[in-house]
Amino acid sequence: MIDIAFNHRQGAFSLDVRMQLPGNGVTGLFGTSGAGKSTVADVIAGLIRPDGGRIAIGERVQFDSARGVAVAPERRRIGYVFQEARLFPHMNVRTNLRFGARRRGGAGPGAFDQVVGLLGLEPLLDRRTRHLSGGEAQRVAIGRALLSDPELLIMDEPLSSLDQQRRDDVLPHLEHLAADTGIPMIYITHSIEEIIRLADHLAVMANGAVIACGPIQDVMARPDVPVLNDRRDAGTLLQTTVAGHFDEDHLSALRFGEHTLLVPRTERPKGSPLALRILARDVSLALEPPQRSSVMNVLPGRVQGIHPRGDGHVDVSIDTGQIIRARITRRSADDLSLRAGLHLYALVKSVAFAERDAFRRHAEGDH
Amino acid sequence: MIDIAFNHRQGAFSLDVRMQLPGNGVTGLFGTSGAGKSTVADVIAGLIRPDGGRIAIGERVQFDSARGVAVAPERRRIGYVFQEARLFPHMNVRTNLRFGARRRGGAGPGAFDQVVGLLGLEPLLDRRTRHLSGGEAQRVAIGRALLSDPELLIMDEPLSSLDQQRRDDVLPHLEHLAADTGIPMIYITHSIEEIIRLADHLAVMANGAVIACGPIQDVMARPDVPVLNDRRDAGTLLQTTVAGHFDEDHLSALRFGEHTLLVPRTERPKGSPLALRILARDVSLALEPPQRSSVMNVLPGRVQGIHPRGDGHVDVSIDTGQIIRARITRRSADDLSLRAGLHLYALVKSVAFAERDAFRRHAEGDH
Amino acid sequence: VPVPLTQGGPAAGPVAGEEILVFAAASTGAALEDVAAAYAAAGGGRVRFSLAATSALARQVESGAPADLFLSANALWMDRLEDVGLLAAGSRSYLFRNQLVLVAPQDTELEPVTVDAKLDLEAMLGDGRLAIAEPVAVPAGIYARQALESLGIWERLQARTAPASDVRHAALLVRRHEVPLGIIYWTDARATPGLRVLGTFSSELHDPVAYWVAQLADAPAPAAAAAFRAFLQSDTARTIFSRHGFAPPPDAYSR
Amino acid sequence: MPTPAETEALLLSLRVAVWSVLGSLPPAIAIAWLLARTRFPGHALLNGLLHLPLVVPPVVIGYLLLVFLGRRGPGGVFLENVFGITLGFTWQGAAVASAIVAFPLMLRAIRQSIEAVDRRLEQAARTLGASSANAFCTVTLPLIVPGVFAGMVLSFARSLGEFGATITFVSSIPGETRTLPLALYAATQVPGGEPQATRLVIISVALAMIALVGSEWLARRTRHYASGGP
Amino acid sequence: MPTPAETEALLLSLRVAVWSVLGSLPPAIAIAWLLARTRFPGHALLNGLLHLPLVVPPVVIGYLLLVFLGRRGPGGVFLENVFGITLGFTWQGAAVASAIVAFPLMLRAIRQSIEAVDRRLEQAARTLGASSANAFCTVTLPLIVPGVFAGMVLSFARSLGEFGATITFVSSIPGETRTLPLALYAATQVPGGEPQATRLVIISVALAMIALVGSEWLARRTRHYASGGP
Ligand SMILES: Nc1ncnc2c1ncn2[C@@H]1O[C@H](COP(=O)(O)OP(=O)(O)OP(=O)(O)O)[C@@H](O)[C@H]1O
Ligand SMILES: Nc1ncnc2c1ncn2[C@@H]1O[C@H](COP(=O)(O)OP(=O)(O)OP(=O)(O)O)[C@@H](O)[C@H]1O
Ligand SMILES: [Mg+2]
Ligand SMILES: [Mg+2]
Repeated sequence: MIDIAFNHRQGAFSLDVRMQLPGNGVTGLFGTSGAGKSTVADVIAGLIRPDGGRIAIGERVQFDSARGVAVAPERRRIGYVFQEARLFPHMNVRTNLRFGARRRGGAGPGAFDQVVGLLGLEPLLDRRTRHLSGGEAQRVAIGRALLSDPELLIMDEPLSSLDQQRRDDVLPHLEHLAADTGIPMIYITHSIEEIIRLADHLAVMANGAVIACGPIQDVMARPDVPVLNDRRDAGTLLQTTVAGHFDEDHLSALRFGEHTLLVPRTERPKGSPLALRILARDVSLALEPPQRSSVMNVLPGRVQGIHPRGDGHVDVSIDTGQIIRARITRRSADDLSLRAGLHLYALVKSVAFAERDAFRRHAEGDH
Repeated sequence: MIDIAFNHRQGAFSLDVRMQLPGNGVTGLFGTSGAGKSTVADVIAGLIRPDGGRIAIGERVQFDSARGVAVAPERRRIGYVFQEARLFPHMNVRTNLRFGARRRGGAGPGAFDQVVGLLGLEPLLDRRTRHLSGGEAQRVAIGRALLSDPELLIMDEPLSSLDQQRRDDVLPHLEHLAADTGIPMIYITHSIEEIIRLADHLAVMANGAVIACGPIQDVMARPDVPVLNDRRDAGTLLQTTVAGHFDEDHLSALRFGEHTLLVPRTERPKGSPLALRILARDVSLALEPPQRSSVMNVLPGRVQGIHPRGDGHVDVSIDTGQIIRARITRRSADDLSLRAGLHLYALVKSVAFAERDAFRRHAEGDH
Repeated sequence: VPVPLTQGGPAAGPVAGEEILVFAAASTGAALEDVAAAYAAAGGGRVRFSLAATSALARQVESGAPADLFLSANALWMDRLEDVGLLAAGSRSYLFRNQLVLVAPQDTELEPVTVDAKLDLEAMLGDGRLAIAEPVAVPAGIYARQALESLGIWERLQARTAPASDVRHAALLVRRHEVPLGIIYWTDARATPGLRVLGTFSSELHDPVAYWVAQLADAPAPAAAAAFRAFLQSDTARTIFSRHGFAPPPDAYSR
Repeated sequence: MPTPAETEALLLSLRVAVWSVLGSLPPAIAIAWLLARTRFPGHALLNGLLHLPLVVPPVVIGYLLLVFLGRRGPGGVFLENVFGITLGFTWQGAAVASAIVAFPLMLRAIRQSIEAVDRRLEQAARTLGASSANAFCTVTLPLIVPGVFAGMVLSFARSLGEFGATITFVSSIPGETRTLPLALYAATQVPGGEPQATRLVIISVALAMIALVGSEWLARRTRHYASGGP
Repeated sequence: MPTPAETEALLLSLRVAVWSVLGSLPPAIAIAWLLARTRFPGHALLNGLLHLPLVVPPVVIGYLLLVFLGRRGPGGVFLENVFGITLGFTWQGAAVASAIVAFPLMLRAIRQSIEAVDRRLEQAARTLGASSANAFCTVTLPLIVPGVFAGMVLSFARSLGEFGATITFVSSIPGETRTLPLALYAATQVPGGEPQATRLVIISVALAMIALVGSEWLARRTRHYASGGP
């Protein structure tokens, strides 16, 4: 359990932050530019001493203004990937990577090679850091924090300067890191995709305060968090089990309840649980199952609720055993005479899942 | 016409860049991290003097190693928004913004207020730049370059540290800027969305060389540019005309050829041209038109080509008068017995267009 | 007063082997080096000289400098050391003396003059200044001031002086034509190129320009020191000194 | 209370030091920029030469000044004929001597702070239409204000303590060139001058401490300002 | 060719300057860090005090050293009894005098370069497990190498030129404390010593130029290195 409660004033900006995060898994910290996310990270890492409050990670109290406790940053064992890479300009990439590892006695040679391979740092190892491109530098910074054997990892928009390909390379490692090592992670980002992909828990900040905090499904479902609901990538998470693979077609079958879904081939073995993200925008509705169509996933269900949105769209919640959300035009909703309780079919293209962030493992800490 | 041809070596990295860009509109410069994009920008701006080559913007030769020409950066009239904001730390935001305006005699008070309003800089004007958050700083940097009255604007990932909301605020201004002022713009980004939204022209870089350069439709359609085709947001652009609006439904009708498409309400007046982006992943195929479904856009057409991809998907080009691409699973393709010349229906949800970057104006320079 | 000795008896001639350190006014350095060479040639031990301003050396002696002999360019500092008991009793002697002269640059248009009450230095200076050593602190300056006071022209001339850091500096100012006239020691005037001596100040006009030598009470090598001190007063040494322009002490002080 | 002679020396020292600092500031900034931002043949040599005043004992510098800027020196003749300026035996000459002795200190401090300024800021300024010189004046210069202050303070302090070059070049004329260190020198030369010398040292130290503590305070304010405080 | 006496003075000057620089380096770095990175009451005062050797004429410093660290001074007696070190009239004493006179220069240079290091790098080091001291040694220190070099060169050059404090504190004993500037002084004090003086000036200047140009070269290499060259 990570317990954060502090207030702090810097210049004209004041923060009053209160949140409890689980002691494992990934917590996304989401908010607009200038909301105070980086400041929160600095406070947790011990780089900013807040005006007052208490910060505890598990049993360890890192800061408590009432009791005069303020653990030094180097003794907090918090890996911190900064918004700017902050590489040491007098060391080459290898020495930067080893900096934390050497001090924390963590990460053996195996770990080093693994991180280097994963982040594609091999060709950079003997380079000086100054002329690395923005993306290269950030990859090194991520590697450096990963290798410092932290008990909590804070990442402040670590991928914002990476291209899609590198992002896709790095993300799985971040996932594994959180799940396999049990190291809790606070992941600051502007990207809901990254949040969805990585986070179990979500905290949303605005104007120096936490306006929502909780398990990701709960927070994402809250109608009072504008920053999440205005997004076109709103959607729901389905808990499924891998039912089998069709190797020749590059497809896998997932089961949930009575239903089978065909999705692009996943690596997860048969029988393993898989969380699947379905974007509301990808779901069509039909009163009859389609004939001779390329759409392979047809899920019968009934309308649970209809949520009109301001822009001529409605979000329809379909109960198929688990809730799926469909975003369609109001005109379609009218044409189909949708109403609560109506039986219908939710249609989802398999290709809609061909996004690497559509799948999530079930981590221990999952809700 | 912007004519760029140079070779340059820095450390172990060498560039050999050759490209011709139109003298108006926006050219996207796309490429993986470390491809050399920022270096190209520095060379064009005159901050790096390449080993050899020639750079001309319109009539003006900025650099010509053969003739010993190398115009000083301040005389090139190139606005440059850097990857890092590079704000002047000893000036407040207002003075930063005015820096270029004062020197270039451009941008009157009206322009100043306009840029400030657009970028949401009003509350920051009297702030010092040091403690601006990453996003705030970058907005100021964009404003500063906009106000320096440039003849060519180079933006090096200007939005990568902005959140979605700010991005959406800033993007339209960048569009207008390019179209209304006729200032050509080179826009470096990792985001294909931003490219699609802004660029008329596209240059793709890899390993210090330009591997593709031309009008955006042409380049995006090329099968030999992996960096574009591996993306899940691959798609095509349709040239349409606004046929009418349905205000009560928040819908607009677009025509192209025989077809009508219903899309979320656009601001463009009836009769005006509109380029519409359709992602391959959003298109389903059916041999019969669907009945009683929420899908409102059903476009009859015939299969023009089938392009298998490595991942169990196929991209199907449908000739509906203009080409639409559909990405479906191979199994679906087999089930439907797709073959060139087959008549079928392409289905697209209206909601699929509810993305702000689905629409593009026709700018003068459009192809 | 017996000379305190820690080893050996009173030395009659050069004593070989032991090296001694002599603190000496910097202006006597060249002459002393020659004397030391002669001393060595006569079988004496090595002599090293620490050359600095008399004032600096005297203070160092006060703070326990490991010197054997002290050669002062004026009496004031010697008196002071004697007063505080730092000198070996009875070891102080008048070594040689010097003389003040009026000098001008070599190419001066001024004629040689007799330095007496009729001397019109102001006229000779024109709009230039008179270079002297610092008239309150530096011995050569003090003597020059005394001389001008004796001539009754100090009051008027005081504002026209260019007080230099030492005699060498005063000589330099003249030589570089910064000033038309200067008052310096004869030893400097005779050996400095580019100077012409216009007149000599009689020694009655000021305190004697006396150079004293004394052995220090705490001399590390008293026997060798005594030997060299004796050699300094030998005829050999006197010859060398006069070659460097130093005059022998008045008869009253001679051995 | 200082005696009139002490007050005279104090005010003179101040005047000489202030003019020495102000006079050497523009060339120091220009040369510091040259050394920090450009590379040319003889770069290291020029840098070496500019440090010589530090290495060569001040008396030698005074001597060289006398040779070049004295009445018969080529520079002295030039200044006299063209500008009617005489440096010999004047406080202006003392200021020149101090300035030269202190120059390397000012130069180093300014150069070092120029080197610490991120060139990318100058680049940004140039893309915004500022010439190289303008970028220097409007971006680099404000950012090095703390370094310039540091240089000025060093050079001011060194000027206050300057003795050898001054006395050699312009003598020790009361009211004109006898600054505090020169007055101090006179006091140390006679037996029993210690109390007088002590007084003068105390005056020097007090003056310097005021200047140093004040400048530190000022530098902190400026640094604060230059680095973006409110 | 230098005469044996000149060679002696040259080698002695070198020895004194090198030890003076090396000896003052650790305290200079420590105090520079203190002044650059911490705030405490008396900060400005300490800073002011440390600049005093610049302001007070060297002769006065030499005199104070004589009084405190001389053979009869309290510090001198202490050093003699406890460590068996004698500073009075030894080359070690000359090194101490030089070090004190040059200390403000070294301190300023190092402090300025510490202030130029981005504290965020130290923060990053601390989150990686480095204590404040370790972060300083492994991150800040390597980054300020150019500044430290600058400080060392300044201080070396100043030491080579040191005259007043040295001659006052440790006299001018050939082979022990008569460094180049002191030999130069001795030469200028005797009529006809000018050629000898000129030779000594040339030797001093040559030595200094070698040191300065060499250090510039070294500094450039280090700067290059510290800022990420290949
Ligand atoms: N030291 C400081 N003094 C004064 N104000 C500060 C300071 N540091 C940050 N701020 C202000 O505090 C607010 C929060 O900054 P912070 O960097 O935490 O935002 P953020 O949420 O990380 O934004 P972004 O996503 O753009 O990085 C901003 O308005 C910023 O200008
Ligand atoms: N001054 C330099 N010396 C040596 N190598 C350099 C220098 N500047 C850049 N490089 C190298 O040149 C390559 C191109 O760098 P550049 O910054 O142009 O890439 P980029 O395409 O902008 O990458 P990103 O998208 O990550 O910003 C990189 O491999 C970088 O390490
Ligand atoms: Mg931030
Ligand atoms: Mg780049």
